[in-house]
Amino acid sequence: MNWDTLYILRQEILLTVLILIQLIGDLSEDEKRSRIIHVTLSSFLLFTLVGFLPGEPASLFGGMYVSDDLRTLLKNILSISTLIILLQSSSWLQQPSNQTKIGAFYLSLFSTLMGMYFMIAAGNFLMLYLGLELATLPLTLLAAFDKQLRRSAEAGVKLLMSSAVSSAILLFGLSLIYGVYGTFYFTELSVLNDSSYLSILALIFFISGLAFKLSLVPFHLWTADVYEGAPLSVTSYFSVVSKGAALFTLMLVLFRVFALQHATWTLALYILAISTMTVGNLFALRQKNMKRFLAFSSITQAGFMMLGFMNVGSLGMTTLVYFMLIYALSNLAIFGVLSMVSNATGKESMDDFNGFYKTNPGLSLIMLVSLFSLAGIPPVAGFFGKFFLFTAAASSGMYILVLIAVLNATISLYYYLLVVKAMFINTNDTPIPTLHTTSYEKAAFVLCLMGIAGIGFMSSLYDYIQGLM
Amino acid sequence: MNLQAEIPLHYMIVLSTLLFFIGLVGVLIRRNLITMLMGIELMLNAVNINFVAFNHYLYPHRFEGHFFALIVMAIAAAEAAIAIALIINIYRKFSTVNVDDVDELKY
Amino acid sequence: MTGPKIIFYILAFSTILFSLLSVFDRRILRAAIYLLFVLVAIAGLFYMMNFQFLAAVQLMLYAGGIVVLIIFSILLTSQINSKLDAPKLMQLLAASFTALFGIGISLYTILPYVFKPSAAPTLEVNMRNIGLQLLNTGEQGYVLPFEVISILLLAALVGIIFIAKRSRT
Amino acid sequence: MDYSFTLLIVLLPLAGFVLLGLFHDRLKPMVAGTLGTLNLLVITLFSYYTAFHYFTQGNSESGYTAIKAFNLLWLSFTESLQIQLGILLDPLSVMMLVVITTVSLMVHIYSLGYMKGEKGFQRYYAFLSLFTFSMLGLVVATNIFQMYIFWELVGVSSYLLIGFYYERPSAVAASKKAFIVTRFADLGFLLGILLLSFYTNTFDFTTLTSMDGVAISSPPAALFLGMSVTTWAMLLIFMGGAGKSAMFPLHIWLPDAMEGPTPVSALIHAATMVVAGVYLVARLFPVYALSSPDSLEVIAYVGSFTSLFAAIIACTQLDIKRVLAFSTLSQIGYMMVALGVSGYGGEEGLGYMAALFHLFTHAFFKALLFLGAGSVIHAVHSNLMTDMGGLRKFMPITHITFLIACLTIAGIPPLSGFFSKDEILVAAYEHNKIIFVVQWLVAGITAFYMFRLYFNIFWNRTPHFHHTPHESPALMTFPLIFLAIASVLAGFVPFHALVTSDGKAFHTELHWMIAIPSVLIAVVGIGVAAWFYLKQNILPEKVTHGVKGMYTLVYHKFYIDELYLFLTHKVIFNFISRPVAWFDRHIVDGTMNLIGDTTVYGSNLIKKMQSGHMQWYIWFFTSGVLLLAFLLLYLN
Repeated sequence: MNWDTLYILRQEILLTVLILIQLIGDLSEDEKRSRIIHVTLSSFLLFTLVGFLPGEPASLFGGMYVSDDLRTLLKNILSISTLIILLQSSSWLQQPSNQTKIGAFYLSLFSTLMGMYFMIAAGNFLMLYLGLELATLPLTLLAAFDKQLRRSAEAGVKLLMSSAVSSAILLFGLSLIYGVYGTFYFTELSVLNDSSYLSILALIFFISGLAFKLSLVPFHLWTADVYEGAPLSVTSYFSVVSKGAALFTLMLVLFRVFALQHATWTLALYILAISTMTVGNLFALRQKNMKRFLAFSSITQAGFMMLGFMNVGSLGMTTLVYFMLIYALSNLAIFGVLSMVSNATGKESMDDFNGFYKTNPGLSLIMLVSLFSLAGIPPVAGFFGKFFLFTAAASSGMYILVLIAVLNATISLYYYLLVVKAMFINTNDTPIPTLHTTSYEKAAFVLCLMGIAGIGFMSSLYDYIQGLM
Repeated sequence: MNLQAEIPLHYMIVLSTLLFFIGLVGVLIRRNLITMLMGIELMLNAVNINFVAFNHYLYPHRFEGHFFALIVMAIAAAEAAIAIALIINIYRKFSTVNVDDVDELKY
Repeated sequence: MTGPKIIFYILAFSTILFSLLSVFDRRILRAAIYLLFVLVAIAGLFYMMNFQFLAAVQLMLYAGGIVVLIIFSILLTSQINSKLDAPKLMQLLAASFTALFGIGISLYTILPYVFKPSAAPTLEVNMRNIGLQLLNTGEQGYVLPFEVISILLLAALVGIIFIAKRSRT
Repeated sequence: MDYSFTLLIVLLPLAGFVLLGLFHDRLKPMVAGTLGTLNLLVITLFSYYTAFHYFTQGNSESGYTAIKAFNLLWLSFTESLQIQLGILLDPLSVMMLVVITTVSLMVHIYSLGYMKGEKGFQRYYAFLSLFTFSMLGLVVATNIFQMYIFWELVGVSSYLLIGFYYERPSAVAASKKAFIVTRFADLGFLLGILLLSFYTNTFDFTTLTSMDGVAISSPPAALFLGMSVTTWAMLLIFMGGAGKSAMFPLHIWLPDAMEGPTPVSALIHAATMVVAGVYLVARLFPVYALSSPDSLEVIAYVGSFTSLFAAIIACTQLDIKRVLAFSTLSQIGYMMVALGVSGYGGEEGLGYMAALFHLFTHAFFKALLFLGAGSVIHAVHSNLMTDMGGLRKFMPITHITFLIACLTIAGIPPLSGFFSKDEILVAAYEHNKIIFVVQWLVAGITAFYMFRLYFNIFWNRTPHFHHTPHESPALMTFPLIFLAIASVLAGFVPFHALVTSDGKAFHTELHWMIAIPSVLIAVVGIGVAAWFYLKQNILPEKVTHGVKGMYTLVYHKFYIDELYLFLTHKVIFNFISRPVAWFDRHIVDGTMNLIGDTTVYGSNLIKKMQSGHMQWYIWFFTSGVLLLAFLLLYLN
């Protein structure tokens, strides 16, 4: 243990410090509680910046913990997203009824983030599993955080029970992997190849656990219910950070550890991609509640992500990371608007957004751009993300899959336009009043919009990500 | 004692597989949230048998399976505690722990 | 029939029997007690496989902790003698179909597989070796998971208190 | 010479959009409009300058060469598969630059008068700039990917423009329909791009269409459902083109898109966006002609059918903008036919040249027609023919320019439409007699419906106007006059020396054997229209009165004529045009709706899956895992 080790672990250590600050902050008197928000936000900003410091590739704790530029980038994507969510949730936490929640909220949130860090940094399935649980268990508590609401309690218990079963299946898969290969270390596993049926079974069980977190069909059924029941900030955390961590982990494990077994997992993900895109779309079409709508939209998007796995090379990984970044920013912008509306009026239905443009032109334009990005319309970034995913799948000759994906992208366009229509065209006798945007929220929107507008054209970013593979 | 000679590894695996899916049945058919939790515990224990058995029979040169089982136990404890908290929370809101009645979020 | 064999059969038999009882018994408190028996039997299996430490943890953590927790929560939420609803037929059929399918596919895949035991020298299972590895930072060291677990427990603790605490309103 | 200044042609409209978009509420409407128009004037001058230099200096023995005026490597997937952003100058794109900037400039000027006092005037000009930017970016694209980006951008900006009157539900529905239908077509385009580029390993147009490129010299032999991969790719790409160019059955959005402001229709639905499909096919023409002649055949038939179909429907429409919309469909069909019947290189490429020639002339006279129609609508505040009549006395300039446009589209020499249509008919005659006959008939129908429109607006009875119509302001008549002059003169541009399939000039002449019949049928069409509609008469009504009038008719000296009328009007009108229009409304549109309904039905079917019962969720999840494992293990 020396200074180098501490430097490599800087993000995890700082996160632990942030958690401890919350423990201390929670002791303070009730009137001063909301100050913690400002302290936390500024220290989290610092923490995010620290992640961008250059670092050397390293492997600590005998290979349990791995750090390299790619993993640091992935963590940074997660922390930027979390930063945006924290900025957006500040006004929600400042409401008098939520004052008591602040400490526990931040503490749980940071521990899940820490769990996701370990999922990404894991060099061993033990760490990966531990990270997964650390990322999931406090999240179930967060889902149940609106204590006065029945639906929140329901969301928490639904998430916990189903994720417990999914992680049990994942564990069963891991135990079989252990039986076949005799090790949990990624470095040792990556050179072993076993094409027996048992290893395929084990791999499927393992993938299903992460597919559950990614909410791929048919492992998605919890998604909409939990998204609807959980507080909005937590929902946006689910749909962006939690999903991102699962995607990155799946990506790292499949591309780096099970690269030799790629025939198995591309086929499995091929099937999942088709079912996910289609079912997600069909459900999204009929949703009237914005949170459920976004839940199914994010399921569909996860289906699109699977296209990146079809190219077993740097192209596939690059497009996945690139797409996830764009998806995160677009989704966060929408959730930002949604949480502002929900905080001010408690409205969450699509019909409530009728006439939104009349009263809140700025916010509706933000929504418009973000929805276009999710729908994949040029020149906003979402288009490039999708196009690269299609390219990745097409480069492996999977044209049928691309065809289905493109068809689904067109269907998804339809329901994204429904929201646009509600905001810009439909009239409303009781429209949502003009909302005040706090400076934290403004900062969050600026971050999102810069990304949505710019990332598509930043070929240097693409090249940078490609260079990391 | 030398178990390998007496009881083949496959016995252990059959045992754990049966236990795993019995646990799953418990999760799927019992409508009380607490009994569902018990089913989950059974599943986790089945996995632990696997870990320990593989460690003992196949790879006794390292303790990987053993430590994994240890961690799984710790996590199972945390999971159970959280589950109980959430179940009590449900009980307060819904006055029942019957999972069929907890279905306000749907479609 | 040798001693270990007999013990194994007893343990395996009681594991399966009590787990079935725990799943199908409609008196919830009994189900919890059957679960306890299963856990004890599994601790016995661990002991047989030389992992005494693990067996002890299993007894303490599961039998001593989790089952007690479960029993408490049963007492909090249900009448002691109340019987659970019988499972719906559809549910029972669907669940048993899935379970049988799962058992079939798993065993059909696992049993033909020829496991390849490691040839490396066996590491003796004793407290010294376990302790050394648990707090080691190098190869085969488990100090990092050990520390991460503590954060998990801390977060769970705080969250649970928050959720379970009655709101003041 | 150095063409890097052409970058400004693309960037200036973007700058205009950003500026007007950012400051739209701080600028006075007229200031914003004038700024936008001046900006476009500069762009137009730049493109004229480019065209002048390119066509005068670039000429050599081996024909015009393509110049990459600017090229920026943007992303590289692999060594050869790279995405670039650049400006490609070749006869095709330079010609398009001239067309787009000219029409756009005219629309800008015209809108200063037409849109005066409209709410959101500044926003309108911002969108116009955005549209011009995307269209220019599309035509100068150096590679198919860049083209696709701008292609979609064109879609977005036209969506914004069609839906400009966003308070009108019909406008919004129309813009949504346009957007979704073209997006649906674009999905084919995207797939086609992916297929083509992964087989040829390039996105670049110059590499794709070069004679020793993979696409042409060694097209992939792989077959899928009986067609080669190239044919699939080219057909899929054509699907994108067919969507934008509103070819049957993807044409359903265009008539509805007339809900947008009339100058927008002139810009988008006459001159620029709708010909993007023609441009796309022309851009990839060597690949079509040399390695996938089958798909070219498809294009010819689709084009021919669309032109006939749309022309017939145009005869039944009462809304004057809809007449023009269907006429546009029909004329684009002509262009597609010309491309479809063309070969590659030298005189073989007559069709290619003719298609672009017609694109060129059509842009002017169709923009003129739309703007003229706008002027009329401006005067009488209605879109319907029945509210018009006798307007020649009130609006002399509009009347004369509109007449010129009608004569041009009817193909009366020596107006430009005659020359371009003649070339198309020659090309069709040499290639496929059936298509030739169809196109020849369409020429007659075109003359008929155009003059039906003309007579109904400017002659016929004079209805009672709420307030006397008056000529439009000079800001609106100037573009009309300019475009009328362009329509007259455009036919004398020596296209066969400038824009040809292989860049080399070839010799062409007037084919009297084809020109004379085509002029004759046009004259017949005009004659019939004049007979019906020049004066207010009861001929059409008489026919429809049927048996009751038969007795009088027998003694009437127009008996033969009445019979003829009965045949043409009653039979053609009721038994062909009406059913075709009905088919269009109900079957084609209905199919699209059916697709939508099926999706909704499917979504209702699987609703039960999300029952809210957690145990079912877990059951689905576990069964899903096991099923997946089973599939992969034992069914694979």
